[in-house]
Amino acid sequence: MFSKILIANRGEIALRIVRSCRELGIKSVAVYSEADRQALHVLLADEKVCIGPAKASESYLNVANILSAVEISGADAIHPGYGFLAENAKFAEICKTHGLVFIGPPASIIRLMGDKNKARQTMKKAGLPVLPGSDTVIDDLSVAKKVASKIGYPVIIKAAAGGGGKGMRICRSASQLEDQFPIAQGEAKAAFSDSSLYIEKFVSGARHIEIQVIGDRVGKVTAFGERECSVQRRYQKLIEETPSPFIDWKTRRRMIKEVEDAASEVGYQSLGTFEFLVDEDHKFYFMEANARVQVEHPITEMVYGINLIKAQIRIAAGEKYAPPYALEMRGHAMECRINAEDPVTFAPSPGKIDFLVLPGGEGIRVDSAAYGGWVVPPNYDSLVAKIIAYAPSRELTIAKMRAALETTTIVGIKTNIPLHLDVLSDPDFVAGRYNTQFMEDHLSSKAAEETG
Amino acid sequence: MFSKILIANRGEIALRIVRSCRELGIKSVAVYSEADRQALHVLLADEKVCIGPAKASESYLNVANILSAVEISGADAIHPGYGFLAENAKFAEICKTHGLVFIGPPASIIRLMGDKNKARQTMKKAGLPVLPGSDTVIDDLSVAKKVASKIGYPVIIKAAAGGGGKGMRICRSASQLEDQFPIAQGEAKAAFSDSSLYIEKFVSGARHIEIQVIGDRVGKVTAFGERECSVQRRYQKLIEETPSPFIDWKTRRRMIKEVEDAASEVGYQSLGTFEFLVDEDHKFYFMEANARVQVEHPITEMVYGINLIKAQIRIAAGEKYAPPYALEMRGHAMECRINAEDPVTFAPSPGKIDFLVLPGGEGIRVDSAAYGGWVVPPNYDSLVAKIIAYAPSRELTIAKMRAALETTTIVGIKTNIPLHLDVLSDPDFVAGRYNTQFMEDHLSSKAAEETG
Amino acid sequence: MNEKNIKALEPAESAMGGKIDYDEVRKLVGLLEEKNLSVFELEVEGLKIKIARNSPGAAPLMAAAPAVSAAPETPEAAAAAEARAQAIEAAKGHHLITSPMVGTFYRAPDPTSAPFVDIGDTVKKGQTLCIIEAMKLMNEIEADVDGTIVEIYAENAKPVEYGQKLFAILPVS
Amino acid sequence: MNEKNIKALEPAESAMGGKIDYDEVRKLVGLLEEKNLSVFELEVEGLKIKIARNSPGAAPLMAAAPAVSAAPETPEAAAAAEARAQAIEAAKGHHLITSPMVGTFYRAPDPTSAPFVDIGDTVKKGQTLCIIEAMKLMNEIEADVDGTIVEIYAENAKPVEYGQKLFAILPVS
Repeated sequence: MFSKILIANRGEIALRIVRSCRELGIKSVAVYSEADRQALHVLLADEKVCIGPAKASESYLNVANILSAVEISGADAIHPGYGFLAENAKFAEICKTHGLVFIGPPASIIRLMGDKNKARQTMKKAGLPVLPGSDTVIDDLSVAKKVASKIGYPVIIKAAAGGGGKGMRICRSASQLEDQFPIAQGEAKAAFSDSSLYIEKFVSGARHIEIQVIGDRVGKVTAFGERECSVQRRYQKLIEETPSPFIDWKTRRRMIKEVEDAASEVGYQSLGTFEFLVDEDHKFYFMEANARVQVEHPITEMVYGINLIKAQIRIAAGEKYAPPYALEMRGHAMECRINAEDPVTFAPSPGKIDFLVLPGGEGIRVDSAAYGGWVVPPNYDSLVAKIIAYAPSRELTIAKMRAALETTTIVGIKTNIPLHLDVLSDPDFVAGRYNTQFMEDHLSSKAAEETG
Repeated sequence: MFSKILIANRGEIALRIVRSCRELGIKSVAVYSEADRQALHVLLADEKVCIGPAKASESYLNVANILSAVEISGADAIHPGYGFLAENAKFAEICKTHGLVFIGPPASIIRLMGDKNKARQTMKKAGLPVLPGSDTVIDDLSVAKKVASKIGYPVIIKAAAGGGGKGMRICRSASQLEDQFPIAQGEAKAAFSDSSLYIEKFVSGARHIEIQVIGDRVGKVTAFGERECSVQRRYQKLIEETPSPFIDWKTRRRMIKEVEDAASEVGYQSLGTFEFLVDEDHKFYFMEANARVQVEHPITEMVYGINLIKAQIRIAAGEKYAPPYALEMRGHAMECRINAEDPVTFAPSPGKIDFLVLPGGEGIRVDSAAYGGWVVPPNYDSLVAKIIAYAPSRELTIAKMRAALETTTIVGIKTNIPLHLDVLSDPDFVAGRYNTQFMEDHLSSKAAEETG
Repeated sequence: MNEKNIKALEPAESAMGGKIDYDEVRKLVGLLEEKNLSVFELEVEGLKIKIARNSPGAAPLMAAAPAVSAAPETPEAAAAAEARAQAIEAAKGHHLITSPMVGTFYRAPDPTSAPFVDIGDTVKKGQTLCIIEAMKLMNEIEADVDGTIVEIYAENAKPVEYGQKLFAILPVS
Repeated sequence: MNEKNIKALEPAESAMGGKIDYDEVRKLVGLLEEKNLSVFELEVEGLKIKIARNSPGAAPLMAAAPAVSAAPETPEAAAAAEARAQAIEAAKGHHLITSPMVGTFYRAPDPTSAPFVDIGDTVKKGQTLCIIEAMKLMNEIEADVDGTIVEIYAENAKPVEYGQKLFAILPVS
């Protein structure tokens, strides 16, 4: 086992890793930017090293300073969390050449999953269903049009290197494709320095459902019951739950089995998430795989009674994955992402938290690095807390989440709690009738109500 | 179902009930003393009524004001929590005559369990093993001596109306009994206005183990796997865990079965806890039953994935008890009671909490009405937070609890967190080798270390 | 009971002398509302102010969630006024009569009679000011100083808590 | 790295002018230790002081738990002194040279040579003050003002963080 892990991240996920290290008896080293001097992951880690100014490119993405921090602290492994360097294959390689364990998939897997089109082709070969689409990346509009007409409209164009919705465009006709293709290329270029796109059949009314996997070094891959992530606004997940109100046990069993087979096939190691579109007939199509721990991993932990980060660390140290008991889902879990933002305009709302009362008690889990008196810096993402509710049924979980959010008091910054409460009371959400279009519809009907 | 519940309590248990009411869609009414104006249960309840000055006898025990508060708020049920009026049979009766539902056992059950000697005799008849002892209460030393010599020394004398260790004395010989009997009578008289005592065989090296029950109005009693409560100091529980490291599944099954039978026999309703002494041969002896929810109920909730307070409210409203899934223990749960007290001298440490960071994340539950800026009043018990850790095994649970306590920051008051951390590192505790003598031994060996 | 009343805290902590600017208090209360604060502390020129409010969470937006239907019974403005009034009383040295029990407040012995007292009335120590009904019993509340009634806080036939302000009396000096 | 160092926070927040009483700072730091504070804020006469400390939980007692063995490498006294020194520098207007990277600090070009500079030395803008080794590269750190070295904070051959104070220079005025 490792003796000291450097955590190349910040916020709740860094704190999450600090806690897991403590439980495993491993020393933790926090790295932080000047803007995070008072961050909880820094205050609670065993050691800490300032690695640069607020700007992420000069601190959390500053590979030279991070590796120097490893050197001066004597850490023998790096946990990258999510975001920042988590899916940087080059960084994973550098770690290896420096004799450090990168706690994540091997660089080859990160590189494969980072190329969305290649990942899709590979997974198709490994047996996962994928949506009809281009088999190679497309750089040329005329090729795009040919492919699209063969697939049949509507289609969706996506950045090959992409993520987070950047470079994604839905086209319902050839003329829309003509308009959108160059825009998407420009966005992809700007966001990922790579204008390559690929084209897929667009499925309307689909759900965004993902399967968590964990693979160990002896080649065993374990997949878990689905997370339902369709409540998204502009491809940013807002509420996740497990099990999905939409997935029956047959579909679940099939998804788990097929993902385990495909992930084994490519030699998947460490934590990862296979994202699917599931259409109204319960047909599922592989979209992409994220080669890192996911923000919403806690809901899987709740229903299975496990700890994925600790398992990830153990596996990285060479242990086999041995679940503590038969892996069975019990109850229902839901996560609300509490962001420091205006609940109506979505404008970020950084600043000092003057007063804070987080929820607690039976069935409530809070993953947060916030504390009363802490200043939410304007430099990073706006996630201030993940509130996770767990109860025997979906209905009870929604009631519990509502009670938890109503009794959460965050003074000094605006948060999206009112938006969450609003969604949790939406009759369609309560009935489990939603897909990836839900938030857009919900927000526009609410806007109409208010102006009408 | 009730429309509005008045909570005749304070602190974490009042907040616990507020949360449960919210989840059930029931309005909650907080009552509070002037010392609790800023208490979280008051701030988070739907309504609130000040019922008197700080002194509990004039507020939380002020039946007239509490009933007036029911009247002006229009509540249709009262939840008494634990302590205060929870085991006051007379109060339960008054509620009934006022047409109010008292959320707890019927007055007759409270009265039966309140008389420790009668409870023991009744449970013996109902089939539970009890320690050899006096069959009736004893008011006279000569009778006491006769009974004691028949039972055989050592014996323990207890207040018939007792609880909390008051009036309890261990006597290893007739001469000790002669000395201790009048002292115990005096204590019992002072604490409970009743000097009646009874005598039992004293078992050394025994464990304090209890069984949670829930009985509904159709007469069905369900019992749960044991809580291990042997880590006590002066009969005050400090750390509780489930399952007990000492109890095998055979003993567990037998205890559950026998408690279910005995509790059904007496028509037990609502939540209750049957306390046992378990000797080194796994023989268990009924000691007493607590006719209320217990401080340590959360650990049972964690391993079973249930919510006892919500179940208690539903049952009080006439519902059958229907567990959400097959009742099976999964994993291991442990609770540390965090008190506002000096960890060495045990002197209470009320005052303002200047800064507070409670633990969180995977497997951690916090039941607390504390917040940063809150002033812990000197008028009531010193419990400021219950920290509950849950993990697949006892070993992992201890590691998790340690990590949680190490990262808990409470500034402004002293707490017993250092004492907890100390116990959690004691090799005997870690090995599960402990009984009700543990804390005494632990503290005296620690004191010896420090002076030695 | 569900009033969103804003209150200055424990007298010891809101030690307001002649220095206090009531416009400042009003601004604070406004801030409380705007920011949806529960508890608020401020220290100005050695003067510590702490204000608390009975609404955790974002009230206007929470109203959108049906489960949180508890609509304010009294407008926020009234609450602000109460905080101001309380500060003024404390500053002016008015003598406050508070409720010694939980019950229902009556200003007159029966619905057809005139109130025991009204604002501006001179009262003597021992004179009945109101009745509080609790447990079906009518409890007469008496003045404990000689003086003039300058404010009546409670409303006729409405519930009162223990310690709730009923009357302010300007004592005869 | 595991020093329990007590630091005045962001410069913007510890805007200490000539008014500050260093005995007061010392008292504050003492309070931090005594009360086991992590973060502490105080406002006196318009002056806001915020102090943070790297030890959540009760350090001396936590040492009893083997899992929390992280014993302080530098005594609390040194930490208190550092906080004081930092406040003094800010007040005196000394120019601070901080580390532009994470690495190992060397005062001399090699173990056998004399240090680049020592306290009291006059330095010119552009003059090498030290070397920071990072990623096996030796990076020379230069003075960016003319002046006199009045303090050397970092220890030879010890690690330094980004932004850590290395030298204080009294600029030529």
